[in-house]
Amino acid sequence: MADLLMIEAVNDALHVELERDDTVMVMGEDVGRAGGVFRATAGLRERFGADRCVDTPLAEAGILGTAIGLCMAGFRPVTEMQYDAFSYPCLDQLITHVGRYHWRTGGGMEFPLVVRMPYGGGVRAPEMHDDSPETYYVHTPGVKVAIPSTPADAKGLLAAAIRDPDPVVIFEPKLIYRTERSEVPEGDYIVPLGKARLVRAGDDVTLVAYGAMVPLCERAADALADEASVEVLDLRTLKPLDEDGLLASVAKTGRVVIVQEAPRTAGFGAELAAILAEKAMLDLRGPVLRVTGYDVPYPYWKLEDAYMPSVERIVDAVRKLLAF
Amino acid sequence: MADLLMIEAVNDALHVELERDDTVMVMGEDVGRAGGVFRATAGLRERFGADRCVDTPLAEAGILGTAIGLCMAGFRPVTEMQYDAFSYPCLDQLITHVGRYHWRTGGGMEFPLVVRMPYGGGVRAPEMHDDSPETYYVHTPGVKVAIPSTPADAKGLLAAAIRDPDPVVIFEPKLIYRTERSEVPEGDYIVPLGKARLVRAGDDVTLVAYGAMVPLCERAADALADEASVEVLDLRTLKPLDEDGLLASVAKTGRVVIVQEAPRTAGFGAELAAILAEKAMLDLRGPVLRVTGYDVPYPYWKLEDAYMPSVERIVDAVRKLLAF
Amino acid sequence: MARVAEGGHELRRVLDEDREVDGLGEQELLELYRSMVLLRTYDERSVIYHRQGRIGTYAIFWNHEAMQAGAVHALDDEDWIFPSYRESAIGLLRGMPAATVLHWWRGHPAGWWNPSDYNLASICVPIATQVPHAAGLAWGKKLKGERACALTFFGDGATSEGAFHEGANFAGVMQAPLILFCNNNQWAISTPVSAQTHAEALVDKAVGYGIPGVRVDGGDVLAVYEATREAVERARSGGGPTFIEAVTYRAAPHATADDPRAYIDLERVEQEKQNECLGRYERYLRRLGALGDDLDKTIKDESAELMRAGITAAEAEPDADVGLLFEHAYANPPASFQAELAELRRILGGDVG
Amino acid sequence: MARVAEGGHELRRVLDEDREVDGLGEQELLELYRSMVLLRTYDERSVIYHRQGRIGTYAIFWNHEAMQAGAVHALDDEDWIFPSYRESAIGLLRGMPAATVLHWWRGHPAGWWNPSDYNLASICVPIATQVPHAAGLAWGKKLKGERACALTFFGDGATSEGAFHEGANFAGVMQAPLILFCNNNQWAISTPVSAQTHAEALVDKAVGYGIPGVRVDGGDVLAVYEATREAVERARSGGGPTFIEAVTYRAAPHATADDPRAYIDLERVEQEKQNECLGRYERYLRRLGALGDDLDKTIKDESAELMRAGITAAEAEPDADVGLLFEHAYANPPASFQAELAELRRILGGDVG
Ligand SMILES: Cc1ncc(C[n+]2csc(CCOP(=O)(O)OP(=O)(O)O)c2C)c(N)n1
Ligand SMILES: Cc1ncc(C[n+]2csc(CCOP(=O)(O)OP(=O)(O)O)c2C)c(N)n1
Ligand SMILES: [Mg+2]
Ligand SMILES: [Mg+2]
Repeated sequence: MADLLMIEAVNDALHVELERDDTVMVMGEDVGRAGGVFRATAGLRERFGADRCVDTPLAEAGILGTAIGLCMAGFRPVTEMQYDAFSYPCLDQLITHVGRYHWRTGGGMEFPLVVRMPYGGGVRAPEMHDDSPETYYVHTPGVKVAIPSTPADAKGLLAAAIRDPDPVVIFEPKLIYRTERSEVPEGDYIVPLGKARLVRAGDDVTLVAYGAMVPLCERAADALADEASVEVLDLRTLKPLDEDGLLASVAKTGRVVIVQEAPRTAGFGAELAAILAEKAMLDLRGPVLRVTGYDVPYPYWKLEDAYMPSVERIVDAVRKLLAF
Repeated sequence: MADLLMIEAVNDALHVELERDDTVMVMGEDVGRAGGVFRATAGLRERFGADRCVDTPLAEAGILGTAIGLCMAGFRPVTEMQYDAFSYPCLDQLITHVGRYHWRTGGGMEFPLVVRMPYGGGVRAPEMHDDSPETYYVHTPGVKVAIPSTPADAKGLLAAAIRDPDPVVIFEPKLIYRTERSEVPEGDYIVPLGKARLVRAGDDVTLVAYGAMVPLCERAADALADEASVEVLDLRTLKPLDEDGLLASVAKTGRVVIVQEAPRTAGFGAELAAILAEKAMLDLRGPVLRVTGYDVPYPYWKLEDAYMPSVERIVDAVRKLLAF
Repeated sequence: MARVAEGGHELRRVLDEDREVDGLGEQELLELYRSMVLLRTYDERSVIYHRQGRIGTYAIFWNHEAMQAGAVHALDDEDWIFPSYRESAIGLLRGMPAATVLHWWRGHPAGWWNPSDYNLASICVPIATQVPHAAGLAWGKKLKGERACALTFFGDGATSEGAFHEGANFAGVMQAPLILFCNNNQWAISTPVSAQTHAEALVDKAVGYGIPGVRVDGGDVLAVYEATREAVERARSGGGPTFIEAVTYRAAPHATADDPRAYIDLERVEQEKQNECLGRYERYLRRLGALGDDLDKTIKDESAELMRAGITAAEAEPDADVGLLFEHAYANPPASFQAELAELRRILGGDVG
Repeated sequence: MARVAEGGHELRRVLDEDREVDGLGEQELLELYRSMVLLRTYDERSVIYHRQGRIGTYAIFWNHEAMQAGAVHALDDEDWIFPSYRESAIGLLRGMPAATVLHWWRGHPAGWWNPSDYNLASICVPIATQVPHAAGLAWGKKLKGERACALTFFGDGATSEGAFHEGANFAGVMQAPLILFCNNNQWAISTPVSAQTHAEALVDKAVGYGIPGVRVDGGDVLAVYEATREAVERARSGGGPTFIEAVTYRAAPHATADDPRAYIDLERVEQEKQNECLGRYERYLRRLGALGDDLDKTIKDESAELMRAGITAAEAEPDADVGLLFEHAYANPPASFQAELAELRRILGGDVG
């Protein structure tokens, strides 16, 4: 076990996987010489060479598009999008090809590529450095989506993604890159895709979240300690979703608040609520509430605390439910 | 009143709006010389000239990006994406700029542009001509989204979109371009954004849909005539959503089936279900069911009837609800 | 002002100059002819099948056969091809059954293939998006130290897309062994090439990527072959990518759904038809004495037979099972698919009010 | 092989050749100097403000002032500017208060402005995406028969993006009055220009769009001015777009958050600092006799004062009201915003266990 920050755990996973399998390669803007703008890829170029940790031209569609071709040549490319909002140029390749190519070959060919990117707000950054774009990705057939909230999961989910035969998109919550520190298993370590994590057990209400919203939910649970027994569920993987884990928690508590940074309309929280509205009707003791970002552009940072889900908003939602 | 096909109604709206306001212009691939691959823009170039109905280079991001600049120069560009899946290259401009520029100017500048595109499946077309990408658009802050299901709405919503001060994306259900025919008011005609249409009233269950799923729901309602009194609600605008119309219908019937062609996960149907799970809990007499496309690539056409929501699947869902 | 690519805008030609191409014996010349006839037969039959309702909308490639056959013959089997929809039947030149291609146009999943079986990527419908794939594959081959190179076909319209630009630029930077083969048939559906670019010729785009460019007569199969072979040699010897602009004219509609009378000059089309690429090559071979009536008939009959067998096989294929909706979306699919498929089967099996 | 743009790759220069530029009198020369000093002062103060925690992460443009001032002085006020984040303070040259720019970097919505107030588009953070906007605006001005043209700034890295390509190509096709101004500072964060393109020079990209290109010394404000003025004249007279590659060197970190020691050659940086653009121009003006110590001090003091007043005004600005979260997302917002804002105000007003 090593005591690592989340960003160090990402870096560790990449070292282990590049060591383990020489078809794995890392590519993206500034991942090589600089070791990544967050230092997620630091040391890789020195250790594995410039061909396995490639500074690409500044072209996100080109990065993802060439990664498809590299898969065809037998590689497992781990691409980096430098920031959430700078991933949008790659959406065309993602939707038209990454999610469809395996299927288009009648299952004949695999596309074991990974897209990883720092995402989310709260970091006092200029415009376009704060988006939570998971909906665009999770709505796209043929790709899987994972979002860690702890250093250990950041390592284990990334390693699982790299070894998975399907394309996997990993969103890394940059807000907690350097605030979350915990024990991370050394060497070979996997967290299987598709299994939620019960962060803390409770009886009265379930907070469902992923990414940086998980520690926030824990803080909200603390704030509610005198009022309610709060369960916190970290989904870890949005697709495939651990529907059983979600339904089991709600069957127990009967009350649920879904927390998501992304804009509200058709965010992933809506999918969770829809699943509950279909499959947990008889368990629910109140409405399914969502605490989310608003349907507005992510604000300039002097206003971001008001935009982001907060302990106050979560507590308020829980109280509403308890009073229902 | 004129008796028009949906595609003719679109064409009519464009003629009227270009006539009415000489800052309105149409631009896209093959909209000029050919009059559009579906003939939506036929006759415009002859009537208004090549500068107001522009055959652009083959570049969707370029089309939407230059449209932003044209707005700054005082135009109201109506852009066409030739098909649903070919709109993906424009998503970057849409998300990073179209949805944010008005806000970024502190409300100082308006971007009254329109993106229109034929969308949806069932037309026996080769790959990539069948997508229902509305989630990508409706999740994006700062844009509005409308989807007509009748010729009159196709005209009225498009005209409203052109005159609206905000960017509006219109999805035109190509499956019914030439099957839906109805009376369309001549000349100046608007259907306001944000108002749902009660297609038929009923007491036992509400079918909620938009686009080509609306006539399908009507057929399902017919098939159920002996079993239930079915209400059919056509949303017409996804954003802004007529939440009151939706809630009123469900308050009456207590049962709801949402029908959407797009892949299930985080589709717009999820948003509707989430709204109901929050605001209609006490009205609901059963689970909220969704009949949707699956979370797989849109299939080759020999299989598309099995992929698309069908009368059978809707009827099955309604029966489940009635038996709940 | 040095505003053009090396070699200028002259079209490289072989047939009209009655030149011969080094290393092409009579055998190879006839193989090329066979390939062109095969493609032509596929194309003409497909238009008929479409009219008969036996296949769906179809993208016609009549008068593009010289580019397709000329380019592919310059490759070895290990080299990869990344086609657009315009080269849908290019697999025939790699031994793919005609039925497979016909299935693709019939909307039947039996039109799928595994690219590694033929070193042929899937048909790419969205314009230009295959260019970065080809660049990536070629770069990957170079990384692996393998000999293979890649060739991607795209149209004149495709050069306006960002995907073309990013792919070409990556190939240049990585010095990937790639041939960027531009089929300049002068139209993108109804949009003339003059509305796609202000450059005098598409080959000028090579300059901006720092790669060699060459312009050939796309109706001259030997010129195409020769130019591609040079590009392949450059690629294999570490010289990086080459941009080839093959100039021809779209003498048929864009696709079966298209009516070009609204936008095209029909006289020009007639002229181009007179000079179409298969006839030009046939006349050359006859002048050379390599082709006579008998051999010609044999070759054409073989192709016709292959198509007859192809459509028969295609139509004998059983309907696709609905299980295929879910089966290949993921190598390792979500558990939920099973229940969804079971429910769908139940509903399709039942009957309604 | 004609693989380069017209005029080759030579850098156009004025200062080192002690040339003069037609039509630039002492008055104009000093105006240019004032602009450069203002930009330099803004930049140097901003780095300090950042260290003091008074503004957020900041993209430094030290040694880019010659390009920015030279290009803007060649425009008229009616001409539009489309900046990247690297030209964040370019509004100062159009009379924008320093406080506005400082607000932008403070993450305060008072950093917003209405582009038509200054004929200056918003700061564009995503690389190259402003290029099509500029092409559209320029095309629109042409359609309206107005005299104005547009200029867009972007970096060397930006030329790899599809958005650059599509915007440049549109401008060529529409013959829009646009100046594509490439700030080639030879780095995109840590990526050298040699990893962005295999072309010998970025100006070669002009060839593929069929537009003129010119390469200038980006540290030479008069060369930049002169080249831009020629491009503006071409644009106004219907000659369409021009690509300008201004070559300089990023002698400072990419931004305050960046530590270039990991990737840059520090000796080269030192050399470039010795030859930085403001000092070069100052020496030229002194040689010319147009600038003496007193005037220089006055100009620098004025700029320093403007910055002092700017930061004071910025810091006196009240906090932004949360209503601004919702207020400008739409010109005509959804009804639901009101309830959401009311609820947010209620929660922010209350307090939590
Ligand atoms: C991204 C994208 N946009 C639009 C289309 C629709 N479309 C199909 S073919 C075509 C024209 C292509 O022209 P060109 O690249 O010259 O190839 P050609 O058809 O002439 O072979 C268009 C616009 C598409 N397939 N993909
Ligand atoms: C689409 C996009 N991708 C990535 C980034 C992150 N990023 C910010 S600046 C930069 C480098 C830009 O280099 P260049 O174009 O040369 O401009 P310079 O910073 O040198 O002025 C990158 C990659 C971005 N802002 N936008
Ligand atoms: Mg073409
Ligand atoms: Mg740079």
